[in-house]
Amino acid sequence: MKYSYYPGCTLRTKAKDLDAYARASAKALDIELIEIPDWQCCGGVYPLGSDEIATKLSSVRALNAAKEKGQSLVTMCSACHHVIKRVNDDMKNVEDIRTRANNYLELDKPYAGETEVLHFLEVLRDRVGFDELKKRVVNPLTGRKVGAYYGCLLLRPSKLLSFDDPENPRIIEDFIRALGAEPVIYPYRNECCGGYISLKEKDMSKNMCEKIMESAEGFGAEMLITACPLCLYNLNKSAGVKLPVVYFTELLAEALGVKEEAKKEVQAS
Amino acid sequence: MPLENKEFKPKIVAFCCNWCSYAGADLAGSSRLTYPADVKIIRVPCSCRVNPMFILRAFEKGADGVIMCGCHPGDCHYSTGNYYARRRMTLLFSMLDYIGVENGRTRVEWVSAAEGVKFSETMNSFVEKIYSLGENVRLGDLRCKS
Amino acid sequence: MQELINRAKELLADGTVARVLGWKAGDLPYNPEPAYFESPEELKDFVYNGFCGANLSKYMIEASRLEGKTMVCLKPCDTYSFNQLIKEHRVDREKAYIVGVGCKGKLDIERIRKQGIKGIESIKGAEITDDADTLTIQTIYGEKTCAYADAMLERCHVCKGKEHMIFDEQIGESKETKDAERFAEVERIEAMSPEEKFAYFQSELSKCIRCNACRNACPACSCRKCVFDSNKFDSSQKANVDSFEEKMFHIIRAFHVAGRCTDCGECSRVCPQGIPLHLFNRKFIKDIDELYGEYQAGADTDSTAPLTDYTFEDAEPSIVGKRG
Amino acid sequence: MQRIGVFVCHCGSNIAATVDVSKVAEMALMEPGVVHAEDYQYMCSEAGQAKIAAAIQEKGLTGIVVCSCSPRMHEATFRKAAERAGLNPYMVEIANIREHCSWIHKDMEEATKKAVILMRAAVAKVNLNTPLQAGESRVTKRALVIGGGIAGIQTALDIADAGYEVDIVEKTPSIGGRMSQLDKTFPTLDCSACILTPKMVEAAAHDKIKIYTYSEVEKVSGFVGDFTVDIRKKARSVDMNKCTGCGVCQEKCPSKKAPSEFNRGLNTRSAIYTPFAQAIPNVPVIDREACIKFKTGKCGICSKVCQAGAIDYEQKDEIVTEKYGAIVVATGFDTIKLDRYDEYAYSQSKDVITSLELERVMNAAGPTHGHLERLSDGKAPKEIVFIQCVGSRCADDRGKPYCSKICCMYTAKHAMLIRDKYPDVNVTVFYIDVRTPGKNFDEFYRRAVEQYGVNYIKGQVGKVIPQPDGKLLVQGSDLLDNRQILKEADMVVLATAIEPNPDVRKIATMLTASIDTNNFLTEAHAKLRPVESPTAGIFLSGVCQGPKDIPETVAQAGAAAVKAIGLLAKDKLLTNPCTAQADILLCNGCSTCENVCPYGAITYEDKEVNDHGIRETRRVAVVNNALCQGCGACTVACPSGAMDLQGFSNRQILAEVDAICR
Amino acid sequence: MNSEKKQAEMIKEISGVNPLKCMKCGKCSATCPSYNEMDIKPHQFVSYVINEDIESLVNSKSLWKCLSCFACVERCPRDVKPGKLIDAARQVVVRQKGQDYLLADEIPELLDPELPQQLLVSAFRRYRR
Repeated sequence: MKYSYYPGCTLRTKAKDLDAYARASAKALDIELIEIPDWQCCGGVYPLGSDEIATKLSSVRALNAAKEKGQSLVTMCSACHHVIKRVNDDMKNVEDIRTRANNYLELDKPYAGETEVLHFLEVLRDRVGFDELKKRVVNPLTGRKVGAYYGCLLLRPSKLLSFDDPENPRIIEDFIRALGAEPVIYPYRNECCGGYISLKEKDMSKNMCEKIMESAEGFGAEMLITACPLCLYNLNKSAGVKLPVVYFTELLAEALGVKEEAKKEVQAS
Repeated sequence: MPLENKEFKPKIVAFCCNWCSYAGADLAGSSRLTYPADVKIIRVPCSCRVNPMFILRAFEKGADGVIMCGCHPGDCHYSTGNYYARRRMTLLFSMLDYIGVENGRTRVEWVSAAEGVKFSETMNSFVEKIYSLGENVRLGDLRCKS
Repeated sequence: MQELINRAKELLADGTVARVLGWKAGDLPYNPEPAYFESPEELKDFVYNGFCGANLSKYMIEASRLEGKTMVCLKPCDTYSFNQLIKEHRVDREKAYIVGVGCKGKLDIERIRKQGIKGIESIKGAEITDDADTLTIQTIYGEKTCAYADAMLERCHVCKGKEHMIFDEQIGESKETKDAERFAEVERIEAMSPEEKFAYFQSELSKCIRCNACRNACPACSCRKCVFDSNKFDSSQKANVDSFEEKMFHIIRAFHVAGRCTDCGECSRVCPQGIPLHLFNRKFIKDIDELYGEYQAGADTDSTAPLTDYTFEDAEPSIVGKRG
Repeated sequence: MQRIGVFVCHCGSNIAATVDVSKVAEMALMEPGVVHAEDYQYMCSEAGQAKIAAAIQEKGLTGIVVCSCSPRMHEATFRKAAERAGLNPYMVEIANIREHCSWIHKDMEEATKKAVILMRAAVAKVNLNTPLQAGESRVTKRALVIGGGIAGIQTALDIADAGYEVDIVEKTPSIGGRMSQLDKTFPTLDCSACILTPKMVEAAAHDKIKIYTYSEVEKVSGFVGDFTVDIRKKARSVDMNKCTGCGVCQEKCPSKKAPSEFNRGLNTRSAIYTPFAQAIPNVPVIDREACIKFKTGKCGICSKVCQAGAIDYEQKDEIVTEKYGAIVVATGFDTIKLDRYDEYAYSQSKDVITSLELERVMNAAGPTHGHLERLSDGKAPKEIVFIQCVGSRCADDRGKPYCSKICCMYTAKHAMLIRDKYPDVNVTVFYIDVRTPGKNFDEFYRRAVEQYGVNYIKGQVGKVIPQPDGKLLVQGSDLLDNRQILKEADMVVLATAIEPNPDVRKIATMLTASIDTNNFLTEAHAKLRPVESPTAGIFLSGVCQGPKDIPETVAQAGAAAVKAIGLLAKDKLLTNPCTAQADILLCNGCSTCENVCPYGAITYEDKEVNDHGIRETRRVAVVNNALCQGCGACTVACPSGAMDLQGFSNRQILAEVDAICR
Repeated sequence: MNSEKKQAEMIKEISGVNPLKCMKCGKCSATCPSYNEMDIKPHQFVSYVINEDIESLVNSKSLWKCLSCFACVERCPRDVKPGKLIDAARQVVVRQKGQDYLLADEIPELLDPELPQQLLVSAFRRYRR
């Protein structure tokens, strides 16, 4: 299984571990993640203005690079996934954006949303299959009570992202189960952590994260996993209860027995 | 609606089946949903009553667009009429396109008795399309090259 | 040819058939015409060569009403038409003794003429038994040659195959002569702009003199009375005036045979004005194949015709604009 | 040449305000064949019709054109008027200058021009009209009611009381429908079973009513007055004639894990079961999916304990074919699935329930024996929150665009009943609007507020958040106080949108009855023919036509019955003479038309024809006028033009085309 | 067209929202995690756009309290999506020169060692032109 891979800015800086654990796990699962050359930051939030083109071009470049290789584009960070998937939808369905972006980029062949954008979790669910993943686990995380934290970016708007049921998602729970751990379902797993508001309104975000943490703890979670570096940052700043929060790939690497080597790599870089 | 050519008043014939689309047109009327007066409706019992000869005749006599409306597939009052009509019209329109009558001048739309809004929207967009295409070739001239 | 004549004599003699439907020599070396033969003596005029393009299936509509069986000579592609007529209850299978005759492609005198060969006196190499792939043509200007394939009818370049779809016995070898794409010309026209399309067909159809040769030759155009001869559609004026019939004849004719036309090519073959009328029928065939699945009229006698059939998921007519 | 009269209607100002009617009449006189033209205020009025009659007689008209409203509105009126004046009714054509002209155009000049063209087309058509004679067809004096809920039962009772045979086909093992699942009914709080059960019994005992339960309509053919219907009687595995309804089999059945449909899956039932105690017929069925005998071949306990020997494992589905003159659809509704509304935690918490589930919880025969308790832990709730409009009035594809109509009232009913029986329980209702149009309805709702202290909050709920302690945190809006509310509740009840029974689409297709985008059956006229389908002989009863409550359903059921009775009371029906006709001289005998006829109305015969002196026998098409419904599919399939449609002939339609494109 | 009307049209165009579809159920406000921080509540966005009172909308605190979490967009039963309206209003503001909500000078003091890149780029996109 070969995929084009878009790591995103944070995975090269503060979230190196999200990336390193993902790569190590992918290798263990015989998934080849081929980083697309010269990728640029997606911008973190989807540019909403229908008249904005420049801010969507970095995503289009990445999508086109994958198209040229004939591969699906895999993302790891929730924000990158959200942005790239939605830009891709624009390129496919919004004629005006498609025309203007193509005029701007002057590609050999115009890009029209041909690339399939997959979050790594979707690769695990739909390509590898959680049953197969379960078979590949060498260190089952038996007895661990893990809460999935989805946040907003992976799920909404659900029609565009078509990732999972936006109100009752199960993909990360199934993932946790596949690793041998016990998923803890709590109602705040799809509520916002505050997102970028935490830059200027730190208290708002802290209070929101506290609700999330309290709810998760109340339902028996011992730790939370997430796919988003910003969620991780915000959750760690929660005002009250503090459960450990790690990236889902860390748990995956651990279960697949490749955590230590990946860790070394992170520390070395 | 763009009126590039103010002189141009297209002739548009709409064939509507009695049970769904004619009733849909009635509903558009009773809901006061406007569409251009260029559209004239001919009532037929079912879309399967529409003989390609009627459509060719319209084009021969100078129609700029012909639209046929019927019940939605699966909802035909006569069970299957619109299925036959669908195939006939697909082939006819393809042939018309082939001899130089732009595809935009022919259309089939399924409109139920409850879809007054759709009827008026359909007619508006069809008329707009005909305006953008301008006057039709005279199919009557097909065998009269000067 | 002799084998055919011998067999015909046998069948006439033992009473299996009351007559033979074949071709007899015309006044020129390249225009044999369909003919009935009712006795061994008459058979001396029987010919079968590369110029016997005429599809005899349609004659069987009349022959089915005659007393006794008719031995009919059908080339592989003619058998499709015969099947189609059976399907439409127009011919009586029991009244026909079908001899599937061999065919290695039929010739088109116009193609020979187009190569600058004029003043033709005789042609060698057109006999069906001859394996030569060259025609030797004696003209008043001397002897000329022409490759057999270059003289073939358009329809033979897109040959449907050498199998007879229906027969009682087969006489003679057949050869598949396909060397061109069946829909290439249709595709060329499809790619034109609307103005070019209209200009093209206007230019072709303006040649039409409404002689009805196409209608008379077409095995699918077998109506007792054509709509253009009845008053059912206000379409029966004969004079070449501003009437419905004159303008729309070919389009309507093509529509009436859509899903029934076997693509036998007789319409184009017999047109004295050389209008490529088969391009209408073939357009419908191409659309039917693409939209409703491959369908060959006359390949059998019991399949449902595309225009009397449907599926819930059929393409919407808007597909015409979307196919680009 | 025809002598045509043209009558232009003002329709008050409906037409005359935008169409210059006198101009239309004036222009009409220039059309070929037109010998008389006039305009009048209301052509459909008695005076208007008298004008038409007078002109027919005085001017010897052979055809008339009425330029007025849609032919769907008054074609019949004008045809009758013409007939009374001695003109063949099929010599009347309507130019629709109201719905298709005056109502949709604003510019007088433009509208008048169009009206003139529409008039011309109609005149051109009438010029080619020929007098037609309606045929007759017989009426089978028996009605079929599809669906055995309150709508179906009431319709059947009314038809039977008028003296006609009527059959009810009900899909489930018992009649009773949704109403049998309800505890109390608004606005009088009668016990639902107390008022429904007597009707069920009456239907079962009525000598004119035959009930097929556990049965479905499989195939419908024919037409008004003469339908032929195949009914599939699903294998009950119990002999209806032998069973005494003692109930021992259900008691002894070891397989008791099947979810009870009647109790909305809130508890379980045995594999051999009657849905509820008052079921009619009181004969159980074996659910073969759940039955151990059917799954493994072992068991057979029910057979052993049945003293009547009624158990029959070998029983097979049976097809019964019956003839009917009229068919009433009463297929009812279900609540929508809530999978896509998980912000209300329906699939995450047992204490979030639908209102219909609450009916079962409050019912003495329900899973909690009528005690109001939480389904998760059986504890008595202290705080209950109701959420209205769950899935109703939704513009997105999760829910339904319409108002479900009954929820405001049943929510008020539930709130009131709870406050009445459990005064210590607090009840809060989140609403968007409270809609109570109906006799004594608003008074009912006000009582809930004023007398019973139900707390109504205007605003929708955003999320129901289950708490670790089992409580439910309801996060909602209070739009009037402009605040966000967090309310802790023990139970949340969702007023779930209703939708037509999903089977109705299949049934509508069989009946060729039209259906709207929401799967409600379409009525022939939204105001004037609300209980008839546009398809003749098909009538609508209950929610299959649109959301309605019990009193409305019963009223409509009666109306549908009256319409059906009106049909059954006739001995003969006039058939539509606009049928296909084959010109045997032109017919090729190719069978193409036969292949596209949906009614099997075309057959081929060897007929002797006289073709201009030549006599011969030919295979030609013959149309059965009683079967032909006049769709015209054959006319286009026929390559020779031998097949034509009376009333919509090729030449008539071409004349209209010509008139429009002139 | 006056400038408020123009801005209202612009907001409708950028957001792709037809505010007239709103049935005033308040589900957006019931959903919003920032509700208590907002002066103009999510369900009110709609009427501000309909009434073309864009001045109040762009000067509201709410503009900067919305998290773009799309919960209201997801749950809105009428396909109105107030979150998109507020996003569009924010666009209208940040596109005007000198209207940035986040100034370059204030950034250093907002930083901390763990702060991910993503936060900065996102905030920049949302708050600045």
